[in-house]
Amino acid sequence: MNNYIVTLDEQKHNITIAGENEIRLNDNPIEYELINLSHKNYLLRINNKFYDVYLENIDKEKITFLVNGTSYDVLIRTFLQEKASQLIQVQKMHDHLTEIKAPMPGMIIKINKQAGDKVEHGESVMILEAMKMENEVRAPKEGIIEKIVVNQNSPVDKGGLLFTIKNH
Amino acid sequence: MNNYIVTLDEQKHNITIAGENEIRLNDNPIEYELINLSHKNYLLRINNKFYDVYLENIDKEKITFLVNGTSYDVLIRTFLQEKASQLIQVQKMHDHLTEIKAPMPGMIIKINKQAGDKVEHGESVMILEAMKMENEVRAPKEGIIEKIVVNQNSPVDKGGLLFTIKNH
Amino acid sequence: MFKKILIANRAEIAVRIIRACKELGITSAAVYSTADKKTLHTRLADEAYHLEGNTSSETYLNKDKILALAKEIKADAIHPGYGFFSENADFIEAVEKAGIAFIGPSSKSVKMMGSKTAARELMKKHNVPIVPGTTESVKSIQEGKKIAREIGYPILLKAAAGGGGKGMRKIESEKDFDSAFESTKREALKSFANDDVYIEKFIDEPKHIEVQVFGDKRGNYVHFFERDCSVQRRHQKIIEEAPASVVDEETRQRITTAAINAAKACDYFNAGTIELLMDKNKDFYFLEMNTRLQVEHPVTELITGIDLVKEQISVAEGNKLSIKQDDLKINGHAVECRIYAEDPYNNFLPSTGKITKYVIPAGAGVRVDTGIACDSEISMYYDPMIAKLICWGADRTEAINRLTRALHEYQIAGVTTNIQFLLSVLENPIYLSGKFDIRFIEKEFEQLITNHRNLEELNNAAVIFAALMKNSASLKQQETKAITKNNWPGLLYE
Amino acid sequence: MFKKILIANRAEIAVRIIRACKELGITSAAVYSTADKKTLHTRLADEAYHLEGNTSSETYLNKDKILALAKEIKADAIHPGYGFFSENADFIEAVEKAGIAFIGPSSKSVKMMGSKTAARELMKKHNVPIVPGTTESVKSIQEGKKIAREIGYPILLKAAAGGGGKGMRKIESEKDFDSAFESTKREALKSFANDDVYIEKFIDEPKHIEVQVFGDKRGNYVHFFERDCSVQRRHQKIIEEAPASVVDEETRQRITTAAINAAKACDYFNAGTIELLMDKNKDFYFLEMNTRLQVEHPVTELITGIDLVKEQISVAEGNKLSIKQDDLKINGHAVECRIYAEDPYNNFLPSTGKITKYVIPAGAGVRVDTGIACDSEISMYYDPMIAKLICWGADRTEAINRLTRALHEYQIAGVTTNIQFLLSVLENPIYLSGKFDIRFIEKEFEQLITNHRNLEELNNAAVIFAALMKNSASLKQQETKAITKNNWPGLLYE
Repeated sequence: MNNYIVTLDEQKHNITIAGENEIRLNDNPIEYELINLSHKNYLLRINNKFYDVYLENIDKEKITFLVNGTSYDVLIRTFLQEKASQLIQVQKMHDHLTEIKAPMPGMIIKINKQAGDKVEHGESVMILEAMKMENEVRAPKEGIIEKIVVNQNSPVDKGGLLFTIKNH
Repeated sequence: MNNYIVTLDEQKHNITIAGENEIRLNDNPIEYELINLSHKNYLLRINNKFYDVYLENIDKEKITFLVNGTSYDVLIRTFLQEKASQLIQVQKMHDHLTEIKAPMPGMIIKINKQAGDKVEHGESVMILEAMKMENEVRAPKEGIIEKIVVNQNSPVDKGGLLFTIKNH
Repeated sequence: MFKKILIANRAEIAVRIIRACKELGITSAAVYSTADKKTLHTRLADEAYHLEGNTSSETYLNKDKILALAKEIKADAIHPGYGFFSENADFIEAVEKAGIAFIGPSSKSVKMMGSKTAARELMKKHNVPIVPGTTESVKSIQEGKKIAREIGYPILLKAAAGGGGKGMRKIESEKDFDSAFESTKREALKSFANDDVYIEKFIDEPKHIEVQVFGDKRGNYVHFFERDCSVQRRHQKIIEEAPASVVDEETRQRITTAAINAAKACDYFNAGTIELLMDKNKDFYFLEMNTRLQVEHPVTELITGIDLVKEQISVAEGNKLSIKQDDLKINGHAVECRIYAEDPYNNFLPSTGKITKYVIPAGAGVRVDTGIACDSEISMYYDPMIAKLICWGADRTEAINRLTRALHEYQIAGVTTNIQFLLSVLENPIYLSGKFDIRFIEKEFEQLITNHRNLEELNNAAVIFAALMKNSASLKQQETKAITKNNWPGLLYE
Repeated sequence: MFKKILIANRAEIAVRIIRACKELGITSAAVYSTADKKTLHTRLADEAYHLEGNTSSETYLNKDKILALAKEIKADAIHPGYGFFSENADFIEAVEKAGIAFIGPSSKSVKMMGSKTAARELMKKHNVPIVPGTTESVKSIQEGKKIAREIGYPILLKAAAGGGGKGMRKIESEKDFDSAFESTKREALKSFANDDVYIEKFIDEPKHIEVQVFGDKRGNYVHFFERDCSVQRRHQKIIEEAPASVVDEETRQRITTAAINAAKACDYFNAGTIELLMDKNKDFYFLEMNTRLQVEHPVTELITGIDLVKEQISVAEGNKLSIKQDDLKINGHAVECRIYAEDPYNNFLPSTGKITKYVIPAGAGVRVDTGIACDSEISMYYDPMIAKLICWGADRTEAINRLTRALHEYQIAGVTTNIQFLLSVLENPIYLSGKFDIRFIEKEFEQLITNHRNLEELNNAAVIFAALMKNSASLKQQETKAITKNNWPGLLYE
């Protein structure tokens, strides 16, 4: 139960919590101390070095936090969760649909393509305006626009689906 | 129910909350807006001026907070509470016992008086050491030491009773 | 002496001006859009007035509202900051006509320099070298293509009323001309209410060097030396410094003389900046004049000891310049980093959100000009700059080392920032050598982004922290399960 | 070049030294007591080592532990900060013997100056004027009373090993002698492990002026001009500035020459300060030499551009001084305020607690040297200084106006602070005139404390906020009551 796989920048780390002040990181024993300063603020000591940690968000498999001001966004799973997610990953490989989402909130001010159009990798599909800058939303791979779910001059939220590309 | 007496630096202010954006302060109508930024942090707008407020503590009749960095410690009562407290005040006037409490945590390193001793106003009764400084604890009025409740070389908490003086 | 100044701007620069007002005993009156209610300038100002809405045109670019407000609250003067109305001659003229002092140049000077094409013409006449290209706006795609073909690709398409890196596009070849033309015009119209564009020859690998000039209303001029602002991404400066390490005394003499001449050519008063491109032979070309305070003015303040905002206010009051050229000396070195809410690893895409933790660095040689506080929001409506971090050192090395030290102390949660990227720049050998040009980031990009998070120790701490959090969350859930028998399927694999 | 420095100190000054190390690329190793786990220096250091316990003698004054640690972690040098071991000749000697560099003077110089009585004797010999009084320690109450009678009351009773305002008492008349003598000896023993005391004539209304000196190990000396540290409460400085506005060029010449002579008299190297009392005729008397970095060193850094901590490290490495006297010039003016956790309205009683909100000021000319961060604790074990706020200005007025502006931006919750009191000082006419002496606070006290909270507007905001909070709490309780029917007697009168 206290065995975890942490994925950071696509690298996996194996962690075992061995006691109140001992942890094993990829099998190396490390002495630590965790102090809860206040809501969401922690001091983490690892051997003879303190880190100032701010917990931004924690959900089932994702933890977002700052360590000494550097932001981290890691995946964390128990061994069982990790195994299950690997199975799902294999499943997804068969699925060729790519969803393109809004990277930030803004306004769609121009749409250059329509469903059924062929697009090259890097080709501009629409223009998202945010903070007075026009940002071209480009196709992340070549393929065919399956559908466009936004309209010109309509606002979009961050993470909102813009369009999908299927392989051809 | 939305009528309050706020006591600040011994001055009393009469406040009526007249609506979501209107208050009457000593009968003058004032437009306000209160925004809760995050836990304990508020922005208070009064007419055309914003104040950065941090709520430190709130209990039945006492609220401690910072307004633009200036700390406030106010008494607040409904009209009924105010009336009741005035009655209690009158009661206390008959009672001549004065309690002297530790103004900060520290160590009692010397006691110069004992129960039954006569003390002058300003006379040193004991020495409280804190932060490497010796602080003389003096009699706030003349009278007779009724009792001393601490011992030499014993630590005291902030607000802990040290001794009492009765009138003679 | 002004009694009240209305600050027609927001965030960092509004805060900068409010602080100067407070130090001078002048009442500061701020304005804020609905989205900016929690921004720092709103809280710090002596008075803050709401401008309904969020778009610039409803709020910070709403001439009628701002003028009416200035009159209503009896402001003696308006400070426009940078951007927004700062270089808008119509606005300045309206302010002048209302009998309110504009803290900046005259509308006439702004007009002369505001049209980049007219300014190029004016400089040409006064023998200040300009970049080859048009001195009139381009009327059509056809005309543009023709000119571009003549001077040769790559070219730059620029908004005639533009500035600050906005409304500018590099065009590599003719096939990109159409969409770039349309897009630049659209952006220009939105940002500057004017869609004139012009063409400049793209000068390869120049440095962006600029000279801070200052004039009073009595015809006196000084310069405050130069700045090197060549570290740019998306045509916007992100690291600036003063003095420029490549500028020797002889070059300094040449560029500052040209800058003063340029200012005189348009009867300039108040703070202004002559932007130059400088090639490897230290030949320089007039790029444009910014007829306002620059974002990067603090580096100049740190090496001269002059508070430029206070000097602006004093000159607007009609006073003589407080210093003479001979009394000005360069003292040490200063470097500024712009902290943006953006993701350098994803094409510098702006990031929005509520700032949930905000710890600024401090200590010797560190200056922070911030626009936000904890619980402020970075919204999609405005420029995503969070703050400027400026460090002074006895020499360039000390300034950079302090900046590095201070960037490591900065803590910002709630948005993605460019802090790690800035740190990569500050340790890049080309940056350290001083021999970088305006394409530095573009050219070194791969290097700059792979450098990030090379701290194994920090990563280990992160990994350990994550595991400890997950573990304590699991323990809590197990406790809950034990009590409620709630078999939430989310814990299926545990 | 040192690779690792052990910092045998805590809080603000430890942070100051850690930052210098980071800027120099030297590994910083901190120590912390149990109570200091959440203090800022612990978090910022590259390495932090726990010293069990909380009292100074268990931790920051534990010679054996600190020396053993320095050897264990292979520190090349120890920086003592101020206080604690900084002027402890035994400690310095032990460090020297262990083959570790001490960042400060030799034990020999410290010994010569450490005994205030011997130092007075030495200065007398070198024709540096001293305050009338004993040059040997007072053996008994009887002897002391006899001497006091001779030189005349009021007198000062001072710890021979003392400094920093601790272990010092003014005696107005003979009847107070006994208790003051005992108490001073007790405090001296505890603070300096030496209960020798001596007597000085009490000089009426002098200024406290001090000269920053610096020597290298090759016999070169410079001074960094003077500071005025006359604003004191309980014999401790709370506001310091550089240069001293009362010191003219001629006086500066005299006091800096005397200061360099004093340093030479004890073969001094590294940073040191010659403290002087200056009377109204600008006659001055040697008070003591502080053989260490001073709390108020930042004001000198700001007017000279020299990082004194880096210079200390460089000199300790055996390097020549990095500057020559002729290259040093006074640039502008700097003023420092010490932010204490204390209650000026209750005899400056220290305040302890957890810091629950901490917002530091920023912007042009502002430097914050802080020892804490949010969630740190001010404990009863150590000096209750929270931070130093230092502002630079082109002149004294600008520096003071910036300090006032910045103090208004400071937000500290969890302890009582002296910020309001400092603001009162900064607007006091005598303070502003520059003509204050070391009894300024004592004399102006009534004025200084009645000035506080004269802001009706702020008070109104406070009163309104309190009512709104009470109202919303009442509403919540009513809701709860409605649901639970819980008639809590605490709401009896509602």
